[in-house]
Amino acid sequence: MSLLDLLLLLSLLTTLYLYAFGNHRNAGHLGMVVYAVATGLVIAMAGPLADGTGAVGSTFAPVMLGHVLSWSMDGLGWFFALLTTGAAFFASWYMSGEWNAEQPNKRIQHGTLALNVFCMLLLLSSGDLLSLFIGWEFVSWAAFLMMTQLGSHAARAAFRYMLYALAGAMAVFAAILIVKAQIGSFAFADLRAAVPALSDGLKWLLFGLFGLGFGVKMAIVPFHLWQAPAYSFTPGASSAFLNAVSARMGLFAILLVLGKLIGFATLSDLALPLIPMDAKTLLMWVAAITMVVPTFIALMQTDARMLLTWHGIGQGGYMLLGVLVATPLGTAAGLMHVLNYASYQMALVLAVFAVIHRTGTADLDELGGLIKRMPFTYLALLMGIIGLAGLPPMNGFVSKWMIYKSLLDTQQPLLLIAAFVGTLGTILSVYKLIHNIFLGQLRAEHQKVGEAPGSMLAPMLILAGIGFATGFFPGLALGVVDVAQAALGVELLPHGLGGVYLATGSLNMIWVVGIMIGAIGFGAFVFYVIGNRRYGVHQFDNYAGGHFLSADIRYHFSHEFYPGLARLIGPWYRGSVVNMENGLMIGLKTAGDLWHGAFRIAYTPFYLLVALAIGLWWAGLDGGF
Amino acid sequence: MTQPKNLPSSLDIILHEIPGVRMTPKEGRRIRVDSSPDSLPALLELLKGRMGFMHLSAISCVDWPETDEFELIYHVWSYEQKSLVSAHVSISRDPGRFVSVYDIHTPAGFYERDIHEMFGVVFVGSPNLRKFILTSWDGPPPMLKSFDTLGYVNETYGWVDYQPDWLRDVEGKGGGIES
Amino acid sequence: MVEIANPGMLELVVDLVLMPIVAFVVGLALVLMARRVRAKIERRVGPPFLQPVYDIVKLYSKRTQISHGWMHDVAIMLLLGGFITAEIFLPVPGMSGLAEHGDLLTLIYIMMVPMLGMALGVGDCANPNGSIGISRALTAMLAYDVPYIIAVVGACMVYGTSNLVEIVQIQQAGGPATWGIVTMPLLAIAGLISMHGMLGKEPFEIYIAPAEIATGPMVEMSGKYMGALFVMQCFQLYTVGVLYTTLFLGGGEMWLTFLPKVFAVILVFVAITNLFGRLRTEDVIAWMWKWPTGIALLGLLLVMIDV
Amino acid sequence: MNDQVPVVGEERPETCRAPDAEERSLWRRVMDQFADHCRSRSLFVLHYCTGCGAVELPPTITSRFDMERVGVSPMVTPRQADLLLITGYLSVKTLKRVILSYEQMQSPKYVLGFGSCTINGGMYWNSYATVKRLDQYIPVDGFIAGCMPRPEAVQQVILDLMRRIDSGQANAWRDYYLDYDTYLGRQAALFGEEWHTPTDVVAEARHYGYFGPGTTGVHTARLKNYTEWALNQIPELLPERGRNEKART
Repeated sequence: MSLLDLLLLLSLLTTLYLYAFGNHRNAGHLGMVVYAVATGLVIAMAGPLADGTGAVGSTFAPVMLGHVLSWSMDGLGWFFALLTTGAAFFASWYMSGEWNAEQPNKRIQHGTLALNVFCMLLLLSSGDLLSLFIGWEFVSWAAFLMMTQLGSHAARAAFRYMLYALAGAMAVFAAILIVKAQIGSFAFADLRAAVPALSDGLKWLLFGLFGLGFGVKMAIVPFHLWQAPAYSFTPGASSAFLNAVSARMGLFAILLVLGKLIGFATLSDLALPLIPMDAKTLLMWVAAITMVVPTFIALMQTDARMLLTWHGIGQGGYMLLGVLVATPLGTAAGLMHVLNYASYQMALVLAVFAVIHRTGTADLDELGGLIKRMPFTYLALLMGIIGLAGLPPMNGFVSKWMIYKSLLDTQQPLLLIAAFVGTLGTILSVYKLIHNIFLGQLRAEHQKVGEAPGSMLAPMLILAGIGFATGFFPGLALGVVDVAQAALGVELLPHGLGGVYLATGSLNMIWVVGIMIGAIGFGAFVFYVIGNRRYGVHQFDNYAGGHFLSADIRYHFSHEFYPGLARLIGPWYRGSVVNMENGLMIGLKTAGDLWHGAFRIAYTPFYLLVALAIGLWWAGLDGGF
Repeated sequence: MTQPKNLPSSLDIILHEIPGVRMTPKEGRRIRVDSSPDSLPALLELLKGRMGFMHLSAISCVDWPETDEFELIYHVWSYEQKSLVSAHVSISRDPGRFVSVYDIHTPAGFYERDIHEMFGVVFVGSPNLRKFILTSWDGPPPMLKSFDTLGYVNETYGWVDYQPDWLRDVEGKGGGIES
Repeated sequence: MVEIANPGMLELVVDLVLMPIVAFVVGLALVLMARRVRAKIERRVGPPFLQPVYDIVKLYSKRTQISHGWMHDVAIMLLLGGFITAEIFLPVPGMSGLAEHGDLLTLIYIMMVPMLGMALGVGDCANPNGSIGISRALTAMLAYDVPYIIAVVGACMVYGTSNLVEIVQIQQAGGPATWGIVTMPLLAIAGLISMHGMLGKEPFEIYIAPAEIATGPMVEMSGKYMGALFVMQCFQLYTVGVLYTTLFLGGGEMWLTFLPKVFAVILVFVAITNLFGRLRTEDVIAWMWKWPTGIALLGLLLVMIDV
Repeated sequence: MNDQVPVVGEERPETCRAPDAEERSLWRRVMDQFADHCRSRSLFVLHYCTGCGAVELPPTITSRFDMERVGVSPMVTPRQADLLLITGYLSVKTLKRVILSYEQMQSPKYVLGFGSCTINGGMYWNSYATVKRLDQYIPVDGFIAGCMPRPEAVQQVILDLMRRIDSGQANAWRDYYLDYDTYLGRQAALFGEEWHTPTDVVAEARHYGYFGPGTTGVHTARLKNYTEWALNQIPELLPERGRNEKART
């Protein structure tokens, strides 16, 4: 019974138990304990993986189609497993208190969360291509279960996700079959050994199919339409879990297959016929577009949850870009961004759902001034948006700085500029988020709104605290990243506790954040000592051009927060990709109708007979396939 | 300035159609028309329709306490004829009611509302006779000659007899302006 | 050659204290120059020598200080703290402070912290004039930061490093021939225009806009809050001037040659400011994304060809 | 100099310092001296153009007479202003806005009344709609006689005001806190019993130590706490909006 077995067994049992007794009052607390134990198990597995070659094997080895399936978790899988169990712990904590009392379908929420964790662990510890595919299917299916709980538009969004996921899965399955046909085995090592011998056309085919299949889950640009509604309409903590972890399974698969097995080096040798660009640069430009386009779509959202999920897609682009740079700094940046993103995105989504829990709406035009009623939720959201925008005191800045530095060192300025434009768009939309919810005039009906309950505040603030801690001491996160980087076969990045020292420019966050805290302390000293004491006034004691303010006139600016920008880039939102998707759907539908029409004609058995005859004749022709 | 020589004749033809109307050309391009209260709307209609007196620039009201009458003056200007007609009508102060000409000239709505607030004249059919400028005024219509402005001022703003010594010695030296 | 000794603790502490003070004093002089130049253009005498000091002392010595909430106060602390941190990471002649520990990209982000702090504080003032001002300020930031980042990236590629101290050393070692403005003129022009946008002066003054939104973010600032904004203006002028000089005008070896360059840069901005009206928000974005960005991309192309 | 101007009550000799009891230490006195010096040389002006005097200010502030030489610069909102210029006759409606702006200004604040309309009603002395004496409703530091005073007269008064600020005698603003009840009484007499402004002057006086015997009294008692009143009675004001389809969380 290896550690991996223990982990998988524990999460399977939890799934069954929680699905059965999820309605129990402290099912959430049980979930917290279980996920804490799971995280402990994962950390315990770190020992043998540190050098990058070791792997914790599992004794469970069923035989399928004459091939032995194997499960073993290496450094890369370990890294994402740590992320998954950690996120599940905080999600379960969020669901344990007052939140739970109000939910109609507690049992399903707890059950699906545990199921998702189990399926993800299964995927992350896959030993060969077949088990990878099985794990991949389980994860897609479990995510569908979690998304479709609330019915109506949530179910529609989940169904749309299922279509994308199935298409992706078919692509991956086709690629695996091609590998089986070419190399004759599903094992990772065989594929890795056989890749240099493959022809360029076949490499392009594998790159296309694997890239497409895994890219769908990561929602890179052409396939990004399903993620925002699917993740937003999932209830509460599950949405936070999906946002933080679920899309990263695609990144894990890309890293595993394209990075470790096929290798980014081989990708960069595949030159495109006409354009001076190779496969890796093509994928990098796709990642760059994934950074910019969803961020500017997020800018125009009016629902807080949609805004955050669109940002999730954008941030996925950063991770992919970082990893694809393939230098030690770039890979470390991409992997660290995975951790950083999980911490601040989860804090943000949990904070938004706390606001929904109290005010009943997430519509940015219906809120305002909640800082006076929910200060701690405001604090969690503030630290989250500083991380999401990538500004110094928080960890988001460190990984973004490393991505920029790696792009600078590999002489790719245009990608850096695309990344920076994405950051600017993020800063604009996160300020719109925090302003429309917490700042400005408090609405009349929100006068008596209370602060979010303790069980919801604690996970948010701890996640934000983790964000600040890894921002202040990036060495902590970089230590975890080293394990995954070693498994990827990329040489490790020399780093101290404070940050990275390079010849062409270094970053020491201990100095940067330390000086910031000192300087802000000096600002506080100047504020409190020089000048008379402050006197707080209420929101109606405000300049309104001589008008006497009162609550029945709404003196607040939040609708269409960036009118100038909207007037200029409004026409760009023609939804060309949405039209493409609709076009695809209509094409499939008409093809289906055509096919259906052909069969409805009366004497269908005649056609069957003809088809059968042709089949037999062909089979007989050359002695079978 | 061209003297509209042909004007009185063409106006005469029109005005004969309306009973009780007297016209006296004033200096320059102004014509004063005295009409009876009930024929005023017809007069304005005719002026506007036939002679192009489109622009009702103002309605002024004069309070005659001796004859207990309000005199309403409608100033209408014609861009074609380039001349101004002032139609004078006098109504009795007591009921202080008159018909509204809003349907002929829309700006009349505001002028009537203003006169209603300042003089208390009720214009029947005027769209909106609510408080106009003196939003927080609950006293009598202030422009009436019967309203004692000075008394109101002394009582509201508290008149203070102000005779400082410097003012007395300036007046002693024969007013402020030194020779 | 500026010999950057390994900054012992004492010298570091001196740097930490001295750099913000120098920044504040030079900033005051820059603000005075800006107001005097504006006065001379309007054929006026202009304010006395100590006017910026009088304004700031008066604002801080107001008897009543109105605040709209704790975030309004924290914003003022973030404002000063952010700019003091930026000064410490900006190398000046004789004092390199902590520029070894954080490079140019870090500095760009540190300069965004006070902007975010002010935005949150103004949001807490619950006044729509302020919110509209901040929305316009962020839109303008989106506009002028595109050519700005292209210029900065181009500079980093030409110098081969993003460590500010080394950038200064390279330009000092090679003399005026290796100054940024000589090796990459197009990027220098784009940088100049974008930094002008950063100051929020006349052509790009959409977020102060006194006639439209009652001085935008400053609408509810009074007393020491307003004083902090005046101090921020000094720091902002100084930081923009020194950053431009460091990147494109060869940085400073000694103060006598360094300060004239900083004043010259700010003089260019102030001279242009008083000749223009105020552009609308979308015109600012359209203009900034067309001409400066075009020039910057052209400059970057040239840099990439021969790098 | 002072007797020319009709001033409410007698002129208070002590200086502009906060009236704290213990004798102020040397350091505090030096600081106050320096603060008054700077306060006099940096006046931010909010000119409330109520009447015909507003046209005199552009030449005063811009190139013709250039008041920036002495540190006077125009500001847009009362929050940032120290000097409020009332440039003309005041109708009852305008006086409400003037009082709101005055209370939004941060003390020490100064008011200058332009022209005879603010002194004794001017040529509208017998009009039912205009206020006759501005200093009955807000404390005024200086009047400029004339109908309308020219920029030279405006400069003269501002320079005089600066001298009085420098020597610390321009403290009419404290009268507003110390005698708030009388001011409120006169305002209520004109505007009606329901008159109140969003600014809570009594709490501000108590917070900064300008709470004298005259601050509260008959009229301020009627002034219920505006904040509670404004914030609490809102639910009745607004129909309970059906909470839009409570986002199924």
